[in-house]
Amino acid sequence: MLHVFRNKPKYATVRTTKADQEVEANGAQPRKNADQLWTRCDDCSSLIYNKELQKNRYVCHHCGFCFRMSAVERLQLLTDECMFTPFDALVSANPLDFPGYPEKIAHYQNITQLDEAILIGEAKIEGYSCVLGIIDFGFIGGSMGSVVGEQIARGFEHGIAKELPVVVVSGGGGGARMQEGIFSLMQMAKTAQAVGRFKRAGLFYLSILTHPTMGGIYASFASLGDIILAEPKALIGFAGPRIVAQTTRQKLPPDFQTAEYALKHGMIDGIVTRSEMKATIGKLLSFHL
Amino acid sequence: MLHVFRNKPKYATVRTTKADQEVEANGAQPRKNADQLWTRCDDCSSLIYNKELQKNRYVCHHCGFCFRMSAVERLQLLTDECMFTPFDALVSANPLDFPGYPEKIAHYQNITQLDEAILIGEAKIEGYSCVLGIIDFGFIGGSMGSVVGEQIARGFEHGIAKELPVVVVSGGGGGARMQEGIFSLMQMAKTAQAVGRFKRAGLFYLSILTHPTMGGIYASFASLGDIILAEPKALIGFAGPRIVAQTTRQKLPPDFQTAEYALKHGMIDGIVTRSEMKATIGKLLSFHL
Amino acid sequence: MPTIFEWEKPLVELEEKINELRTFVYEQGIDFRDELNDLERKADKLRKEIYERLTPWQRVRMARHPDRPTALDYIKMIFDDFYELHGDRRFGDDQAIVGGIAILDGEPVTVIGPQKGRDTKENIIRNFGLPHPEGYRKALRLMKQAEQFHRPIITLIDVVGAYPGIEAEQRGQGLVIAECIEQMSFLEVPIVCIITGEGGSGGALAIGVGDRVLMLEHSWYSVISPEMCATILWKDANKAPEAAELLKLTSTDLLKFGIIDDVITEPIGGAHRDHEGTGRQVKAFLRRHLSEIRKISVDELVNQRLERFRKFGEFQAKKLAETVD
Amino acid sequence: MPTIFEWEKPLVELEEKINELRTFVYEQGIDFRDELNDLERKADKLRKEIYERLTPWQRVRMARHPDRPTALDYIKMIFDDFYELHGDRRFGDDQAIVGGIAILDGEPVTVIGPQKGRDTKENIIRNFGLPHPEGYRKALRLMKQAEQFHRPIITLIDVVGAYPGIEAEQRGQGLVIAECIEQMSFLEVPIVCIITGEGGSGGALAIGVGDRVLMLEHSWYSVISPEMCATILWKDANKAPEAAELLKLTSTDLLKFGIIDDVITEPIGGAHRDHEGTGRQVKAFLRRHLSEIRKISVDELVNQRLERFRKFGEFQAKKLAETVD
Ligand SMILES: [Zn+2]
Ligand SMILES: [Zn+2]
Repeated sequence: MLHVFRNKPKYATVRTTKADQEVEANGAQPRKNADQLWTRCDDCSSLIYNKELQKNRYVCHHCGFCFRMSAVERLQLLTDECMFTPFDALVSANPLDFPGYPEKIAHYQNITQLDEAILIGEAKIEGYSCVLGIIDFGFIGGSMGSVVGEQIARGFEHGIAKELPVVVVSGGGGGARMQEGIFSLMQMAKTAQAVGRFKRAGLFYLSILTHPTMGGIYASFASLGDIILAEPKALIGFAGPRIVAQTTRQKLPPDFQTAEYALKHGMIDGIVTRSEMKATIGKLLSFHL
Repeated sequence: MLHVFRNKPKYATVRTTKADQEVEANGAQPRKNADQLWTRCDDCSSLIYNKELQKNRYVCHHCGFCFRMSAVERLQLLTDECMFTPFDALVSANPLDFPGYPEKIAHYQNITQLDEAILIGEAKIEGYSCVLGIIDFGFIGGSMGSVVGEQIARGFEHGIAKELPVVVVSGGGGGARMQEGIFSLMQMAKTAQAVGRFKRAGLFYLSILTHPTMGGIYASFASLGDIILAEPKALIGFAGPRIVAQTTRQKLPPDFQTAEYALKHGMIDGIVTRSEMKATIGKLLSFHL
Repeated sequence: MPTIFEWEKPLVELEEKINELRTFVYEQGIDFRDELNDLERKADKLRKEIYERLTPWQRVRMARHPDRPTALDYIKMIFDDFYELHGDRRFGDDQAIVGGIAILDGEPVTVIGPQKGRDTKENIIRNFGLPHPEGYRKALRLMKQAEQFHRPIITLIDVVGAYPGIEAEQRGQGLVIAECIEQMSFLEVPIVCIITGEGGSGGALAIGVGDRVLMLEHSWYSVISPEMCATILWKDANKAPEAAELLKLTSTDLLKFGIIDDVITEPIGGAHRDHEGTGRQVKAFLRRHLSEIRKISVDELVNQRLERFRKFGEFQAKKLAETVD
Repeated sequence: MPTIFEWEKPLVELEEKINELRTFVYEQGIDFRDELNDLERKADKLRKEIYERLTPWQRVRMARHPDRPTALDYIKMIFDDFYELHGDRRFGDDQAIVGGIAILDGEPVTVIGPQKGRDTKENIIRNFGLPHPEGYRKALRLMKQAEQFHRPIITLIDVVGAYPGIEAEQRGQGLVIAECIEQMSFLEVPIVCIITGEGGSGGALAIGVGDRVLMLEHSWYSVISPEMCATILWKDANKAPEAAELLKLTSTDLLKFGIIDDVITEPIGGAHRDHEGTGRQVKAFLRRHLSEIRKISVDELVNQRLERFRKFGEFQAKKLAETVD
């Protein structure tokens, strides 16, 4: 296995208001000013010293809210000494000739140092080999275009070929990559079918939902896990809360579409704190050898 | 096929209050007095001339409520010229040595002229051959003991052997035959498994729920139909309404556990009036040749 | 009052004129044959001009025309018999999706489709054709049942999207869509999906995984509605026409992309102007495609279905130079 | 304050006396060895006398003892590891039923059981261990998952019945019980069901269709609770003791009938008096039965399971004479 990352991640991501997650998110927010030393927790409004936040794996130590992490940070968190062999890199085309889309891709490649919104490959977690895919919210809101769909499909196919379990850490704002139009929608079918084939091969798929997992990602591979876990307070749902509020003209419940809400309503198997996530994945992999 | 009935049914059945259906019902109420010419509709309280009621297939012409029918009357209603070959008759044993049980059986055999709470055999409906089972509420509330369970199981086995669809008209007050204790409970497993085997053989099971279908009958074969139909206003549920009211100390919704309630809550495919039942069964059988 | 689009107005005026003239001819017995022929030629020309160069946005609006046939309209027009089945056996019976067994050329098929209302009252019952999770669970139940009895499945798709409501989210709208897509993919019966009006995102795809996916000429199918796309891009839903252009959501585009297999041409002027004609067209296309896929073994059918969706997507391998740097 | 049954009182008093004497010996250093031995012999004799001739009703009451081990207690005592899984993926997570993956002798198994609370607060959360339909749907989901991964299933049954509530009826309590029974019957994995306390009717059978059905000594299993039976027979729930007699609901009766395969003996005085001892017993019985059925091929296992339930029931063919007359 290779240690694939030359650069340490430069940027941490912060959660902004619920409203802006719904529409296209701007992804990772580089903290440009050196004097911007503090971050305000979106959930409890505490001010947290950035270094403290980073040391605490971007978890608010006041309320337990899990800030977004980049895929690389997540990889460092979950894998054994970053043991990870990535799949061949793929980059987006522009199937609809959508104006400005190639530039947008280039921009986010530059910011995130990723090729696309997913990091995927073979990994070791707590000694167990698996396919590990991680969606990076920082890349156009973690949305699923052709590349994410293809890589997810390849992930499950790789799992079938090598008889490995698959772990996917999802986290996408709106789910779909609007700029790829119908091709983005078709990735829902492609990935759901890949999961279907994988399950029919008798293999184990662990889906982990992080803040936020919405739309087309939630409505395809992310909600098809044999076991589904979530980070505390992660936003999980199909329609964005703003759209729901607009459509229904009702006040949303305070915990609407949180991980806790999903658990209460039977949609996920459990909520796992960031610090226990790796050990929990390891345990569940050990249950499915 | 044989015309198996020597005696025309002597007695019509009337619905009593909801409360007494729950506990053990007394079955068919013979109208002993010749001067008792009227029956009060339980649903709309109209007084109906008995002859009128019989002519109208025991349906209240004011509100459409379907009074209980004996199994023989139901058979006459549904089959082509009563074309019906019954299975070998079985009679109850007394596995728990329950005091008074044999006498009770004898009493109801005498009243209903049936061997047990079920009439089952091969029948012709609208030209289509099928296995037809009919529960008779008049026989100890249409409850399921070993005989009903065995006959239902045989019905599905006969269906498998002869590749025939199965139609069961259910209607049992409390579902279980208390006097057979655990053996009664086991009939739920036996009949549900018979349905399971039948379905896995690719055959068609049409379940028809009549007033009332409750408890162990509802919670086994009756709710496992590929298609489930009900008569208007039939009481359908697991726990009796009185028990629900006692347990929850809440006022029950006015349509609680009616066929209409079951339809609204997604539990049945449709409500079919008594006069349209035969034609509907015929159509659905024709869809599954 | 029937809805008349602004681009239809010259045509409608001309047609009215023709009708007036006809009445006049009939009532007065004067021979205006030449004038009538002339006007009708004009009308034909105008029809062609209007309907051949409809913009994507105009086609979206036609797909939404209140008089466009609904699922139950098509069912009545296409099939010889139909018995509606209800309920998801878990929570409710969602009237925004109808489904049941129908007879096509003497053979039973399972038909499923979102159902819009014709008036306000019906639209409230039908929730404007926006399904809740129990609607999709009913659809899935009926699809599984179709598989059990080896009946082909036909879905008639006309849905803006899965309902974005509090209770819908509570009961797992996203999860049920994923389940529908996944399970529909592996059903061992032929499946024909027909987008008859609106094909809105996951709510349409949930019943859109077929061996053949057909689209009526003036229907749309997209990952996002033009209005929502415009809101995201320009914070202005009124720019939906421009978004409709960008999204490539018409039957013409989607046929070119290979996303759909065939375009069902509508009678000139659109489905809403001629239900019966549209019904005949849909029936003819359905028959042809269904008879083709009925010939394929189910194993092969499922394989082809999976391959079909597997290949959707456009991307490139990363250039080696970049990988090395 | 621990619950003490009236028939336990002489024993409890004797045990207290013994303890007092022991304390006295310890504190004062006086030798009462003979007296102590004598008292302990008496206590042993009393225990035997009491617990060997418990009436069915007394055993029902022991099955309901508030200190009796619950599902989660057994899980902790029997298994090396456990990860609880939640939700039915449709409506909710019913805390009246717990389930998850556990490790037994290094091998994963799926464990499911209704969960009673230990105090009022927990009992409210757990709905007194009375499941709603979503609880049974969770159980079914976990059982299907166990089948997918070839894990044996162990159910720990202690439930008065499925909850008879308005919402429970609304969401199909009867239907879900039927589905559980039917689908459990065909699962291609070994299933051991252990009735640890109350086995109340359909709500118990819904998770009670196993290759082996075991019962703790002082548990009951019946089509109806003694109270309800008494109400129906004599319109008097206070006659439950008589009804308990009639219903033949003890492990002794049910073993004789062949309804269950084995009786797990409890430590003298009952499970509530010795959790650890009970846990060891349950584990030993579970291990033995599970290892036996693990040796059987799954096809054969399902066949045997179906045959097992197929034969339950007592009846006679109608005598010919009767048929003729
Ligand atoms: Zn915080
Ligand atoms: Zn009436």
